[in-house]
Amino acid sequence: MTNEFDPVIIGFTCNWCSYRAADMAGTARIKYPHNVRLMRLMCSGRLDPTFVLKALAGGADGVLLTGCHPGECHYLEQNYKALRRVKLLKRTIAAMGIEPERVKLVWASAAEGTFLAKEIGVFVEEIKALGPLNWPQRAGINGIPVHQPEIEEVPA
Amino acid sequence: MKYMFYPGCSLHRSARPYLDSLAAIQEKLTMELQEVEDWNCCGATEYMSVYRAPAHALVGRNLALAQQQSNGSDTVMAACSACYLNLEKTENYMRTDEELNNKVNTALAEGDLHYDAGSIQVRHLLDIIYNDVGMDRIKNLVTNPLEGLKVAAYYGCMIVRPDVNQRWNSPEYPTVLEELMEALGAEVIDFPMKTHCCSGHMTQISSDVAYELIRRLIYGATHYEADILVTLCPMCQLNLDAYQIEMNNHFDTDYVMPILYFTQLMGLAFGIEPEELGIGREFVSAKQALAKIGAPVPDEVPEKGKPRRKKKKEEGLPMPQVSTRFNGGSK
Amino acid sequence: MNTTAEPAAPVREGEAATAEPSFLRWIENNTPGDSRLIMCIQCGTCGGSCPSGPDMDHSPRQVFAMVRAGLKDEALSSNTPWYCVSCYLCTVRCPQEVHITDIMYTLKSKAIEEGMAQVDAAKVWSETFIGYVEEYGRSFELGLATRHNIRHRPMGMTRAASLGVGMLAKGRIDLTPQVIEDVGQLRLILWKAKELEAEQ
Amino acid sequence: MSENGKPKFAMYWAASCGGCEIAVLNIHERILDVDANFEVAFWPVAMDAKYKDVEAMQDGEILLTLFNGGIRNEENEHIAKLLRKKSQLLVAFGSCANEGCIPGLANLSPMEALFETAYHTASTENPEGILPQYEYDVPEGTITIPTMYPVLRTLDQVVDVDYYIPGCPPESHQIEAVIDAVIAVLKGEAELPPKGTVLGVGTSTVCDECSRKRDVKKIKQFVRIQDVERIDPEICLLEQGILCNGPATASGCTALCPAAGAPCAGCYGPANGVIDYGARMMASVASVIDSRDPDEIDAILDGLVDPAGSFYRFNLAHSLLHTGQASWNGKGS
Amino acid sequence: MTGEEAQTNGHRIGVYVCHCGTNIAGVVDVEHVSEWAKDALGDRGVVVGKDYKFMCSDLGQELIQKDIEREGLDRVVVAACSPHLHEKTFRNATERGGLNPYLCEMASIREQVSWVHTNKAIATEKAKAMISGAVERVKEHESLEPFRVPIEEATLIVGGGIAGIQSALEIANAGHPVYLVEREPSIGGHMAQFDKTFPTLDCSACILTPRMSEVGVHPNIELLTWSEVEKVEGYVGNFAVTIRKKASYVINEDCTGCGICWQKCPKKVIDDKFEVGLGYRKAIYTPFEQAVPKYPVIDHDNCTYFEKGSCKACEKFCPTEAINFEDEDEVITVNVGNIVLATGYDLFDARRIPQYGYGRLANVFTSLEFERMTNAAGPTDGDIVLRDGVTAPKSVGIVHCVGSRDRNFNNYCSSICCMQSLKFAHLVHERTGAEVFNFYIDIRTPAKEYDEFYQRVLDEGTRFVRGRVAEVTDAARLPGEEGKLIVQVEDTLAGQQRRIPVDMVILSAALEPRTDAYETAKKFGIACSANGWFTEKHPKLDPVATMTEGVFIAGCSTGPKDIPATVSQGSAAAARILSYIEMGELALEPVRATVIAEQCSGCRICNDLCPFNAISYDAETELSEINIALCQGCGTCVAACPAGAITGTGFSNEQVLAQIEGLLMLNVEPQPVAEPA
Repeated sequence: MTNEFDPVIIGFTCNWCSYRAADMAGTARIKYPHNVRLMRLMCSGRLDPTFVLKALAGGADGVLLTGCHPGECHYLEQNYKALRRVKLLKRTIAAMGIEPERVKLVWASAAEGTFLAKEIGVFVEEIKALGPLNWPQRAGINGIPVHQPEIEEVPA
Repeated sequence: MKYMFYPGCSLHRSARPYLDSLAAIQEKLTMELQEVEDWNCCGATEYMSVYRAPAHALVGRNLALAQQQSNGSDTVMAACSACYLNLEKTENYMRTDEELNNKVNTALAEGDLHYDAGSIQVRHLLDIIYNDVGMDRIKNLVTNPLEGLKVAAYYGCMIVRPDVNQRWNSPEYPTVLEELMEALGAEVIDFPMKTHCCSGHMTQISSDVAYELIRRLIYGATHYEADILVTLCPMCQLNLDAYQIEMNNHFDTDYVMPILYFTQLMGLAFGIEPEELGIGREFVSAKQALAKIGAPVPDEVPEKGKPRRKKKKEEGLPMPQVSTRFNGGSK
Repeated sequence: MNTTAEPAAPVREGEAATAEPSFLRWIENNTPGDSRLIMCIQCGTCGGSCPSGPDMDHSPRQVFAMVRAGLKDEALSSNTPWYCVSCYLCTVRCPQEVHITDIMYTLKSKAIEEGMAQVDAAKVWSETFIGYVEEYGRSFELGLATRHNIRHRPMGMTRAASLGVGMLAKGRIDLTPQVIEDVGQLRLILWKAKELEAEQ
Repeated sequence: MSENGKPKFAMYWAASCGGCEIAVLNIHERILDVDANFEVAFWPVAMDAKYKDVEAMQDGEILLTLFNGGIRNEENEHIAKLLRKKSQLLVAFGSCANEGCIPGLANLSPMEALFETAYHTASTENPEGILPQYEYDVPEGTITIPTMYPVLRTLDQVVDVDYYIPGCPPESHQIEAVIDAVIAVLKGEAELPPKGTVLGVGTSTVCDECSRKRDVKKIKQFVRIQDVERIDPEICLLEQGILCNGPATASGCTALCPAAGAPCAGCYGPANGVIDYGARMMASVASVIDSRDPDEIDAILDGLVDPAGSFYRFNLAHSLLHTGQASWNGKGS
Repeated sequence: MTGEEAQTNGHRIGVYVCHCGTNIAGVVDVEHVSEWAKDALGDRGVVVGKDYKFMCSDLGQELIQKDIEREGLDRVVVAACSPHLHEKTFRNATERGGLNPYLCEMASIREQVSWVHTNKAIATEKAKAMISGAVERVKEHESLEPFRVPIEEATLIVGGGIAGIQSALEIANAGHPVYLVEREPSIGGHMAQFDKTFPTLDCSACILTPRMSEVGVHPNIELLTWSEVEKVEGYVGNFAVTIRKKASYVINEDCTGCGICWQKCPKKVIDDKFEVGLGYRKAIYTPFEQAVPKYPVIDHDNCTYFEKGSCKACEKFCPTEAINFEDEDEVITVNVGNIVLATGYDLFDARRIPQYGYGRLANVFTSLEFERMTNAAGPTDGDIVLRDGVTAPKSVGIVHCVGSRDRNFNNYCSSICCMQSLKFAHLVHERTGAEVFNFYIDIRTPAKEYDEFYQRVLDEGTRFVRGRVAEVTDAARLPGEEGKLIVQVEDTLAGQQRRIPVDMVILSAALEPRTDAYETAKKFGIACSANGWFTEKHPKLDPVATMTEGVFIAGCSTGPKDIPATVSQGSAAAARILSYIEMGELALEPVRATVIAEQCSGCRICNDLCPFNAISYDAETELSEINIALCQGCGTCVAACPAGAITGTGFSNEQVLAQIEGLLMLNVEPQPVAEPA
């Protein structure tokens, strides 16, 4: 274990643009930091704030949300809904004391592998500057486990 | 309507007629102007040629003073093109370039000043007259319409270009000044060189270049049969007026094209006395041209040699359907 | 865009990292906003539009090609930026939205810094102008014209003098300079700005 | 079973306001059915009882415990564990035990800030600035009070819970229905629902019971109810720009608040199967904002002045994040 | 349940790690990863962990098949390349093994791991995390069946240009009914306006009109000209399309197309459509001689009778009493299985570049004006003349890239202008002998016989000036320039600013999306790119399909293209549709959303969220419903439902949340936490 903070970031991609951008970055052998673990949704419109909160609460230091550029959504306009949700979500987590910069929305078309790789690099640096979030460890404060309730045997 | 006013160096000197005529019509237009106190030079096109950040700090001081003195208006009005553009550009770059904003404000802090980018709006006199005063009110003020006077409306460059805040309807073929001149009763010619260069500071650097640029404009206005070329920039007026004789000497030509400020023509149309408007301070006398609208004709009238334009045939293919007003160059 | 995250930028395999910031990069960084210089497609709209184009050593397009080719000395010693009249026709017409006029200013200041400014008249005019601004806070036309004309005579001394007399007669020139009240404040600001610029 | 053959019943009050207790009493004469079918073994609000009496009981001796309130201190936790041990059926009763409720909102702030507000603000007369101490020496010896925890937890974050009855407080008709169901089970007329079932709620959300007229939603601005000149009595409040949590809140309350012109605050908690209540509200409300322009969207969202408080008013302690960051950074928020 | 069963839920999962030769194995320690999967993930249900050189090979696929049979696997995870490459392959392998294909999940450890990272240890750890996520996710997968819809035989084609004509003929010739809708009075589109086509210089009308007539008489084609689509309902296989047939005031059944009406009509109107303002037509007209159909229409806004209440010259002279001034719009609905949108392009309005002088300088023409001028049937009978109608130009400047490749207007290349400008140069040479200057930035001639044509035009003596024209002006600087149009340009190859006086300037204006392209796209439930062109399902591999099943696009509506490419797309769209008609029914991906009725509160949050109109509200039951045939599976409504009452197959909450959990289970070392105060 090194002392340098090595963040864990969950990235959401849409099936049509940003996942393909990630494919393209791979095909072009463009190197980017390893910290982002990407997963696929059909559309950024599928993005439920629950997913972001789940990732943050589960140990991610940041969440990268990606989708087709405005006007280029394969489902016509659903990425605008993602945009609105992310804006509201960021306000809410900010009110809860979490740096809203830990959640970032990036538009990347299927052709923008290089751009996506660059944005991943930028985001990793931004998260490194913010430092670890470590929600599960912190939530275990004062020996009170919050997420794994200590369940006592119940008589039958 | 209240505005802060940044006159700039020229209006107090070589462009006195501009300032005088503005002062003469200001009240009729219900414009209340509050001069920015202790303003300094905008740097023209010179400061920026030698220094980068300091050029913006120079302008930044004016913006900071304006913000400080702001009293009921966040608009700074400039009448000189270079002043207008420099103020607008610095404002814009401070708003969009964080690094520059920091530099300028760090420098301003040395003089206990600060400018919050975005807090001042920079606008040109013509913009304010056209949009805030409005053509309707202007038309109502006209008592001596400029009927029969053929006017070439000339903008020069820096008002409509680069137009960082998209205030004008076209960077190439604006029509605002034409509309204003028509409202005054003048006949406006279609002057394709309306936004071409007056030669700027080239008069001081290369007279060959300068005379050629001046010649193009004077030749153009003459060719299109204008009686008078109307301008809204001190530099344009100076170059086209004061250097017109030198240009004629240089090329052995005999153009006579009087150059007046639009505010001077507004004053005449509003019935204000020519002297009050600084008319007579121009090098190329406007007297003969103004005689067309009833001003006294001077004793000596230089001959005006101008080629006549061929008339278009009546028959032929229909022209593309074009509204008389172009709707801007870009989306 | 600020390039804050340089180290994290992706590197293509086999691509050598640039050793030091190139001249192109310098020009870009020292032009306010996004100059878009790298986007030039060499179409010539600038050179075609330029009112003083015929008098330039190179069209702006060629100067950009030099900058991109790293031909710093050639670019800085060209008379092109000095013949720029700041009419911005090139800027608004450029199909790639390159901030051409702004880049011309950057080139001029760099040429002065490096002692390579070729058009002495232009350089001296700018410097004389600046001198008055820094002395009085405002420009001083009479002084400017006189001082400049002693060294450079774009129109010849006699003609310039007669023009000056004409200006006086028309009441369009002052014999004494106007001085702003707090010229000290202005100088503090300008010196600081120069200091900041020198740091870079 | 007690001596009289009636099964034992308990009710306890942890970090909560006491409204739930009143709600139980609010069922009027039906409370007699409880008495008729149960022996009340432990109910500190209603009768005298000692913890040691409970500790002395056999494990599982109590048939049914209604536990209201969240777990905020050592004592709450101790009794929760104790009652768990002694009860066959432990029910999280009311919003606090279910999801933290208003006491759970304190999870947004560190303890220092809570004490500061409670003891040092205008609403408290405390000229000497006295703060409670966990241990205090008096001539008779050292007295202690229970240690306060940095965050509030819900009952099921501390012990295993059999059933849930949400609401702040649970509606009387729902309590009656649950009591009827339990009595039916006692009489052998019905079977217990599967463990983990949420009782006393509908299958859908508040809109299902709401009498207001609903249309396609397009929100151009949010307004706070106090700033609205006239609320249309017929139309959906959300369509009038008033943030109403009804769409995301479990039904069962008969939509009393919207009927009275007040937006649903969300006290019945999330609908069945929902993992994070606030996320549901955020996702749905943001989806129907009528703008594609980032700046305009921001301007519209500016109308939602307290997003965390609005979306997590009742559910914060049971949400995915559970707390605000400040509560464990120890800094004021 | 034991603790272990609680984790595995009794699952038996096989994890297969692909080497992809050295593509993955060179960076990820694949043996270690497969061992790890079996050992470390055993308590999470993994019973098989294997690595293989090429999982996508037959042998690799057989490995999965056999393990499903032998080891009783109920879920499969393949850690290999991107699912966009081989998801189908491994789903099929899973199916052949006897499992539902949707019980297979892929982890992309090539595109997202081995190809983008270099550190072996880090890449191996990340591969594990990706597999961990996939394992957790696959447990939540459900068996799914593709969704099947029957296909209505008839096809709707919107736009009667060459693309629409081509599509219509292909489908109709195969024996299937076609409705062809065109908003002008005749089909033919832009191609009917052209004179010659590059590079072969075929006469445009000569090759187009036979196709037009074929459409006109085809028994399987119902031609609906002077008509527009108003509304589209339904989904692939079963669209109901509402079409407005505009009143033409002519009874087509009685009209013989004799032309007496327009000869007698007293009202002359500038024809700004077909003749692009360069010629005239009457108030009752067909756009051109060979119009299909032959029936004229009355231009209501310009007809003297409609303006003043009297005239009726056409009626008086019509030999067959085919004029009906009482005619009204008719609205019809047709049922079709598929739709082709071939709505073409608009020409860039050259007035938006004032420095080129179009609209102000008489002898500046647009490319389309020039096409009409050179057309023998055009307003000048094919004579190339100045605006005065008589003078032949002695010199002509042709300006490329007008409104194209310009960020102030359109940042794309209009692709046809170079060839078109070369064609113009040739025609000017051929017909007037004038000197021709072509002003270009780049000459783009990348197609069969195109560059050869460039060579030919060079050889003819056309003067090529490389430089984007700065301005076209009549502002003479010197007496010699007077009366001319001066093209000011930097000749970038000579490095000189030049002012070239010419008599005529032709602006090769950009091709732009139709001004109503966005509304059209919305009507048909498809997307437009940022520039406004219709968006393909895949720009390379599915260029004529859209994201909406059953709606196809062809020709310039998807972007500028030349005639060969347009015709190819018309045929391609037809071929796609014919295969659908042939299949009779269509299997659609089962990624769909459904409303759980008992949880729906009828709050109507979701009602306006679906761009495909799949969500409706039943006022009776007060519930929202999803038409799964219309649903495209984006999941926006699933995410938006405040009650959690909408579920989405393939990307359910459970699947996504499980994957997040799985990805985070292998969180690299926990970070030190500041002790709380």
